[in-house]
Amino acid sequence: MATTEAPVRKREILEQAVIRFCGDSGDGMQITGSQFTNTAALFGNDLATFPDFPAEIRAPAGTLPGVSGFQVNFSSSDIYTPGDVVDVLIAMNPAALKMNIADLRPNGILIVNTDNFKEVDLKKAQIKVSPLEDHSLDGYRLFAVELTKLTRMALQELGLDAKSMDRCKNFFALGMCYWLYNRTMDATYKWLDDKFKGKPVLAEANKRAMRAGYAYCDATEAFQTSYEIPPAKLSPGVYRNMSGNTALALGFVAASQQAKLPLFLGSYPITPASDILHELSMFKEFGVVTFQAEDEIAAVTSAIGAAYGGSLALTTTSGPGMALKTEAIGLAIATELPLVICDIQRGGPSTGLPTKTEQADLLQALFGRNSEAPVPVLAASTPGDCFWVAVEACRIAVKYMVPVIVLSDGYLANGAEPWRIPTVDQLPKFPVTFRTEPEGFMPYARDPQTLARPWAVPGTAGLEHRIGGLEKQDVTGNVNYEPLNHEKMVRLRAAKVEAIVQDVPDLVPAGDPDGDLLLVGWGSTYGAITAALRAQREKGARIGHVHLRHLNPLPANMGEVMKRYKRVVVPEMNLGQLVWVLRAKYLVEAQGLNKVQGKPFMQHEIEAKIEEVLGEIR
Amino acid sequence: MATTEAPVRKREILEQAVIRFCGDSGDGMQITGSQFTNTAALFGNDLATFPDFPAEIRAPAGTLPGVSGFQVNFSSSDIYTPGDVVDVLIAMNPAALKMNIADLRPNGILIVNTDNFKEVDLKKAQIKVSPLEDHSLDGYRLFAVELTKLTRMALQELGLDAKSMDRCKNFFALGMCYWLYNRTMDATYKWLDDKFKGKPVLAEANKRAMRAGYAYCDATEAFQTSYEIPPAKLSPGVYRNMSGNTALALGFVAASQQAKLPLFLGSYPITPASDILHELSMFKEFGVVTFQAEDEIAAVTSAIGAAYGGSLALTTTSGPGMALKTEAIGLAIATELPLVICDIQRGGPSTGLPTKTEQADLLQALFGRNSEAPVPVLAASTPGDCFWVAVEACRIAVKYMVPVIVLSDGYLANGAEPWRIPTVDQLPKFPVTFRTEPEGFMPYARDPQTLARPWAVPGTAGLEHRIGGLEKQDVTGNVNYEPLNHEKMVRLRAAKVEAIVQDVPDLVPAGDPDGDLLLVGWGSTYGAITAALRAQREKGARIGHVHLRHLNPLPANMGEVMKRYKRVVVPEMNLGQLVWVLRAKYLVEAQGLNKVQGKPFMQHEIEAKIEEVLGEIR
Amino acid sequence: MTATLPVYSKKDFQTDQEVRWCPGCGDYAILSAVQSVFPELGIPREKFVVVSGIGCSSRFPYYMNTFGFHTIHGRAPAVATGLKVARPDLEVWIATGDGDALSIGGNHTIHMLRRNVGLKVLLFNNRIYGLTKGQYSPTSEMGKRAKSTPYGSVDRPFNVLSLALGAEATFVARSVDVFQPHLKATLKHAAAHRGTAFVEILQNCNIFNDRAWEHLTEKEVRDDQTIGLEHGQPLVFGKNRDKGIRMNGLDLEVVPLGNGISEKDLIVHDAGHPNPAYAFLLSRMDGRPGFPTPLGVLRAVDAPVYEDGMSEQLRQIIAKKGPGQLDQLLHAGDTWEVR
Amino acid sequence: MTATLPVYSKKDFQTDQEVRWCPGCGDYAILSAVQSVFPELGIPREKFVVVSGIGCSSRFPYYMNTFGFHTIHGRAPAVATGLKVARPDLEVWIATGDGDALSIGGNHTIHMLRRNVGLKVLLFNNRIYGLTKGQYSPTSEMGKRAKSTPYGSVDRPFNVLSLALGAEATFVARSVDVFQPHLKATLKHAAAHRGTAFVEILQNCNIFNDRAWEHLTEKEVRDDQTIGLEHGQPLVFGKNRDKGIRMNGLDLEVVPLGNGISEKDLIVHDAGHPNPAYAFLLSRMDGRPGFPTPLGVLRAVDAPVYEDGMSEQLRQIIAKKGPGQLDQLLHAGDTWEVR
Ligand SMILES: Cc1ncc(C[n+]2csc(CCOP(=O)(O)OP(=O)(O)O)c2C)c(N)n1
Ligand SMILES: Cc1ncc(C[n+]2csc(CCOP(=O)(O)OP(=O)(O)O)c2C)c(N)n1
Ligand code: SF4
Ligand code: SF4
Ligand SMILES: [Mg+2]
Ligand SMILES: [Mg+2]
Repeated sequence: MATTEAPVRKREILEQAVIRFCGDSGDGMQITGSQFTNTAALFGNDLATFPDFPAEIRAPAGTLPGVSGFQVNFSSSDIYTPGDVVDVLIAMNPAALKMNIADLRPNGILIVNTDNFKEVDLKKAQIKVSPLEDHSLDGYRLFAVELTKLTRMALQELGLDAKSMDRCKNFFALGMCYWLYNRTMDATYKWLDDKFKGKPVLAEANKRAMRAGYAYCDATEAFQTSYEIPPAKLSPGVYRNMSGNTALALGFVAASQQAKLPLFLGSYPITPASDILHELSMFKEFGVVTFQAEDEIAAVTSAIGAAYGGSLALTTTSGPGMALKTEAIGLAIATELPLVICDIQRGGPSTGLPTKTEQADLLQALFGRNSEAPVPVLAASTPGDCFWVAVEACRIAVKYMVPVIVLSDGYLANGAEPWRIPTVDQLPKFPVTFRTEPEGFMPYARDPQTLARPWAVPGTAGLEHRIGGLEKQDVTGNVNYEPLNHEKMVRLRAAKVEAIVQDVPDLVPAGDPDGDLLLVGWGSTYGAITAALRAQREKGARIGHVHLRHLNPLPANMGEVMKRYKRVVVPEMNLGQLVWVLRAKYLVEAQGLNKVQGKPFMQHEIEAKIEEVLGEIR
Repeated sequence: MATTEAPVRKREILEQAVIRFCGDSGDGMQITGSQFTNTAALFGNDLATFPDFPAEIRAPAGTLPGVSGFQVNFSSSDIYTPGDVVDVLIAMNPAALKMNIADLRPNGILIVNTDNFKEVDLKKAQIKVSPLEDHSLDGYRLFAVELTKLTRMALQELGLDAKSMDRCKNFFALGMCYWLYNRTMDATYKWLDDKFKGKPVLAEANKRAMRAGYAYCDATEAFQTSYEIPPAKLSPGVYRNMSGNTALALGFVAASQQAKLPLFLGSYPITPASDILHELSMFKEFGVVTFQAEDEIAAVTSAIGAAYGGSLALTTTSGPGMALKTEAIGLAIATELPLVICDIQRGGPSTGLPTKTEQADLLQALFGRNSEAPVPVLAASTPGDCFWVAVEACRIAVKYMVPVIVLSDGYLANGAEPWRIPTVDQLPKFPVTFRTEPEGFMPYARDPQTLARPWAVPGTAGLEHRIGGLEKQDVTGNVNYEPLNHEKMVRLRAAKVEAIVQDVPDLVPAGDPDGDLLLVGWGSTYGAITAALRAQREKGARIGHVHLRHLNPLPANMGEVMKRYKRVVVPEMNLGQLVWVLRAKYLVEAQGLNKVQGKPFMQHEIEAKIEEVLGEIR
Repeated sequence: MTATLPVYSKKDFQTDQEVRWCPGCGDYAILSAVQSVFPELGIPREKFVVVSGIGCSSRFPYYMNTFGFHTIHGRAPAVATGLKVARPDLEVWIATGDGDALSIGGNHTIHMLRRNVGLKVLLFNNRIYGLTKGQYSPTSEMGKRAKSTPYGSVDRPFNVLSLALGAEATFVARSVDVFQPHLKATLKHAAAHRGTAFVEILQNCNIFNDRAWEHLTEKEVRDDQTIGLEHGQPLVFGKNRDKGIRMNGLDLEVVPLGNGISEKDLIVHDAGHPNPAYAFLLSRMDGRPGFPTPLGVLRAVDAPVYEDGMSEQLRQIIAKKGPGQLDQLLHAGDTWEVR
Repeated sequence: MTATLPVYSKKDFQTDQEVRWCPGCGDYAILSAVQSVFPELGIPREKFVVVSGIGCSSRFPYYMNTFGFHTIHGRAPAVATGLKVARPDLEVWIATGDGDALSIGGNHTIHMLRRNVGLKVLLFNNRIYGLTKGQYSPTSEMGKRAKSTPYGSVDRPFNVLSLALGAEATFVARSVDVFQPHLKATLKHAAAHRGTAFVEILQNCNIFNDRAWEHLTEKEVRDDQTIGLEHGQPLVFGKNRDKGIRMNGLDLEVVPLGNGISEKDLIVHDAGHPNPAYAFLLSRMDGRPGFPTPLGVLRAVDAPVYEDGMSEQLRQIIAKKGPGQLDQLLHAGDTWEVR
């Protein structure tokens, strides 16, 4: 293949495109996808990603359970989801092709590594006849590329063994995609230099593979067209690409700075929450203490100990770990200590689907403790929003002296979007002052507005006092079993959580402020609902959307807003949990749109529901 | 005090009376109360009791937190509660008097041990002026008795030390009450002989003290009247006095016999559930295995192990322990193994009020697990009903291969009532057959009617298979992460629980079948609601009452029944949990009547609410 | 007993499930050893149950064609205890990891050992959390840089065997994934023990903690860095079997053989020593400069077995009182009749 | 340091709360000893925190006029670990029971010991669950008849000190509620230790397990049934100080003094012995016929302290990188600007 002038080909400008890389877990699809995403982000596209990988354990190479995928939607206009259908699918092996082909749009581009379509590969994927031969792919623009062979050829001078060479083939594919969308490889070059600091030959190998992929497209006439997707018109500011777990970690560091308290994280690893622990353990220069506990109970109770000592205390987990923390959350409620508990929801019940997403811990968050034990519950709606929810959770915790539950999920945790970096000035300030004055000190006296008790940390002379999980006497905090005192305290604790409504902004629906249908969402369904709302309004639907950040207490005008629409639909990745709460509280005939498949909603699924309900009204 | 002919005095026939014994925790009030109860029961009265004692730890003698009380309501007609007001109050010290006097009805009989009203005793009770002197007791019929002195006199020949003699003074008081209500002392004699088998002198001492109390009333003119309360007209049968925890224990033994499976209890002690463990550990001749585990998690997981092995498996606890079991309950749900989980609710949150009653774990029982993890939930309404609920829970668990939660509470656990003993024939039979046939065996194939999977216990040749907490493929039970399979399994698990409704009898309201107001209750509020309903209907109210044994699934006609009344009121010892469920599910404007004081409802509290609501309608 | 027992082969204990461990993982070797040993135990296949918690290692039951229960993280000992007490006729094996058994499951592990429940425990110690992708574990060395400790951990690790002995273990052994014959022999010893047989298996996680045991297992060093314990044999080790271990005051010392020091001076291994302090002393050789790491059975003594005690109590009481009569039970205590 | 420190008396550490233990409970004596020792430690009162779980013993904080936290059952070590790591300046003491620390809380206890967190642990061992009215505990003797075991328990108990040593404890001691001077001296030793100081206190529950320790504590037998360990002193005991303990092969033996056997032949107690196997050996004397039960400090060695390691890491990284700048952190990685 001599280097020649590239033939002149068409260049088309598109508004938006969806690429999905898929292959074996060992094929580096997550890295490939992240690199493409990063490049698109730096270029200024708006974007949304959806990494989807197998349960933690490695499946045998080439098999169906071993398939790992990464989808990115990048655009010159605002986008909200990783996309319902895929424009370009890169499939590194038959298993990946089998699992993903259904999502490729008719006539979409399909790049396949033919070197992996041998008899044995097909067998691992439980395929009898090669799809490359049985015409099942006729409806797509198939590009059958000997990716492995071409990569080896590109690297032959480097003296690497075959295995190491083959590890670079994902960069060949990446190079092809860079060509296809006219992107520079600079950011990926930089990343490779960084990543293989000690092993320059590996950096070089990957670069060469990538260039080879790029050149392959340039040189051959494989593609007749390349595409351009101009930068998006995002609001002005400095941006970075942000995933939900990183955003949470940064949000907590920011909150600790704004509260002027050291941050303490007690955690036990669990998918998909572990990365928050990993991230925070790197921020020691901010005085962040991360304690990897022996289990979730020690994780949360150590955080309670740290909160008692005056730290901004935090614990992070996912569903099964959340279940284990519930007794201790009751202790934080009874002792009225500030604490933030993050639940990165995943598929269940029990161990369930550890790497898949779900929104089914809402009722556990609201009610999953013995006795009357209400806590504020917040949920993040996009990866970047996780930052703001983290800050808000901490602010509420220290202002009201209360444990706060933050709900995120596997989709937010691993998904990414461009995030406008706030200046420090834009962050709320909430410096905490501990009680120091012994005169008149009562451990359970309350601030009249917030109902918060004083935070009186050990080491403060004259404030020696005892707290614990037994019922307390109002004001003094002494152990007390009197009937009326108990009722008073139960109601006070509930009233304190209710009082937070004073900090909850009223809802302002997106779309129509009144009309036929209101979509009520929470959490990671934000993108799909927003996209569906737009599309349906363009078709003339009179519909609105509110997305709840505060799930307890609910915004003051929640009930009133729902009344402005003829119908209320609540899309959730569960069997109907928020809808249950809305019905119980407001006696409104809200209906659920439920999907429990370990996968986020597609825009079209929500649109279909909207159309169905609107059809009923007409 | 020479023995003379007793002066002839009035004997009055009453329908019903309420006695409360109260004193220091060391004064034996629980025993005294139980003895009186037993005697009344054997006599044929209907009755209801309310033991109320301090948190587990012993408080210093004579202090307010050390006060222990036992109330019994006994009657010649049906009764449902221990009574709102007390007719006869026995107060062994100033602290007991102070804590209990408010409940004595005007002109009620008050027996006080004056020997305990010295300066030091008053001080311990934080009383300045003796109530015996300040006219504060003028509104009662006060009988100031030197109980300690009189008891010592009665025992002086026995050669006991002062301390041992003083321990008998509760029996002096008991003797007085036996005189007052014309009861024989036979049953108590027998009990004493049994209890002090090795120490006849102590049996004798207590008997003498009791006789002395009886004789004191006979000889002195202390009381002008004695009372008679004829036997109640209970339905025919053999009766015994039954407390809730004993009833549960017996119910589980009965269920294991009816299922023809060995019973396994994994438990960790916790008030007020421990007695179930204690009781069951005595029934080894029934092949009952009781395993005191290292914690609640081991308690429930050992039970899951036993269930897997083919036992009728059970775990018992209270709120904080329940919180710890939630993760494991998820495992039982995912593996679809039969298991019964008893939660004997107590005051919370956190450690809360360990010896007090509450009904605030309902939402935890329904929703307190990660992800979509529904389970059937049953609740017992009276101490004796605990037996039947235990049997029913086991029947459902093995029929549907599902974990079942049973809710009781501190009030049922320790309270007692006459219980008609069923013959073994009257018990449902549900012998279990394990799967043994290898041909066509699929671990997650389902019975079409119950949706239960087969119970295939280890040791069965040809049925070797693997189960676990990861999501499973429908039918095969293999680990599976496919989106549509997950949704199918989530819905199947929910459908299985819903299917139990086929075994739930339709509700038939007590009182009026339709009308102005329906009271919806669950659990231990049964007695108070029933009594209130009667009283109000006698006053002409058109009201009904349904009491839910099945809280999940709810009876099929639940919604329809509520519609027959203008108003729906749900009395609960929480801030409104069942009412929340009813509102969410049926969009019915049910309202709560809530009391969270660690104490059961009084009849008049419910009546007041009924009157209030009926007043609004008119 | 084995009269009607089918003759099993390794294959009979393999399932049709794809084994989902990383290529090169030490778990494969352990699986293979167990599948080789089970057919030799003379026990009907359906009597075996493998119980596990959560972790890479805890996937084990899926690959064993026996009854299997993949429970929840850390709880395998408790589930297995319930099962064994309810069904003493079963052979219950536990597969667990250093995180599963010693971090979240530490309490159940020590209580199982204390009670001496008749369970065989295979603890796959790779000194890392494999399944959650590489956090340090309670057996990781201090200073470990892992996902959650980018600057090195500050935790002192457990010595797995010391912990077990401190918890009253009656059978404590150690083997290595790659020492197949030794591993199989150790598993057979465990199988024969009554009570809890606790086996630590040093296992390589080639993805997240590769070469964790290389300093013991590499061909060149293994004879000097480990000592194979054999009951009744003196404590000799070294490539040339030229080193031994003897008591010196309150402690052990390593001595070169020869120069007047012979095997007679050495400790003769006594796995049945009634005092666990001896096995504890052996366990403390780990990582001590100059000392070898002990492999094999450190301790194997008889002690009351939990499920025996439970069953025996039932038997005795039924023998004494006769089998329970439900009717009598319901009528116990004071009763009265209403007509 | 104590220049401005008020002179405290026992009274300063008493609260106005009524002490709610049963009359005659051994907890009173322990409370009194602690209230006597705290004033002598030269530490400002507000620096003390007493953390407990749930149980009779765990009521302890209410009676100490210091900061106090009565947490939930079994979790005191974890709460205290979080507190101590966050606030190394505080003196954090734990009051716990045999059920609280060893049954439900067993895992936190062993991990606290492993990490060597700077906490003082007072484990009130009454061999029973007091607060829940008398079930057997993990330290109850086999065959115990209690509320939940009317026919006798079939559980083998933990040896508290062996368990702690197996979990890498750096300070292990034992004292008795009724031996006040010994108890106070032991508490002072514990106070001086850096790392986890673990003290088992034999305590009488006169209501549910009366006389559990009588066989050791009764005046007539105590000198023969116990041995007071003192660092640097030979292991001599007996009413007439006429018995001693020496090594015999792999084990200890009790020997009468005289007849050619003198103190020189005995073990000289070395609480600082680097090998915990020595202390473990001592711990195994419990309940062995003819052997005394050891009291005093079995082990006290220096080892890395958890919160030191944590703080040091923060210090080093801040020294190297400078204190974190939020703005920089938010802008880390690739960024781009939209105008
Ligand atoms: C309650 C709960 N907490 C946390 C997890 C996440 N988790 C799964 S396995 C594991 C640790 C596995 O380590 P180990 O037991 O050493 O097994 P390995 O993978 O190394 O074989 C963790 C933390 C979980 N599944 N459940
Ligand atoms: C989660 C939970 N489980 C069970 C209990 C009940 N409980 C309270 S204290 C206790 C045992 C106390 O025994 P121990 O620690 O020995 O203390 P002691 O009362 O003997 O001093 C138990 C089981 C509880 N409070 N919380
Ligand atoms: S992560 Fe490690 S332990 Fe887990 S399967 Fe892979 S190599 Fe084995
Ligand atoms: S029950 Fe026992 S341990 Fe508890 S206070 Fe009473 S005597 Fe002490
Ligand atoms: Mg591991
Ligand atoms: Mg105790």
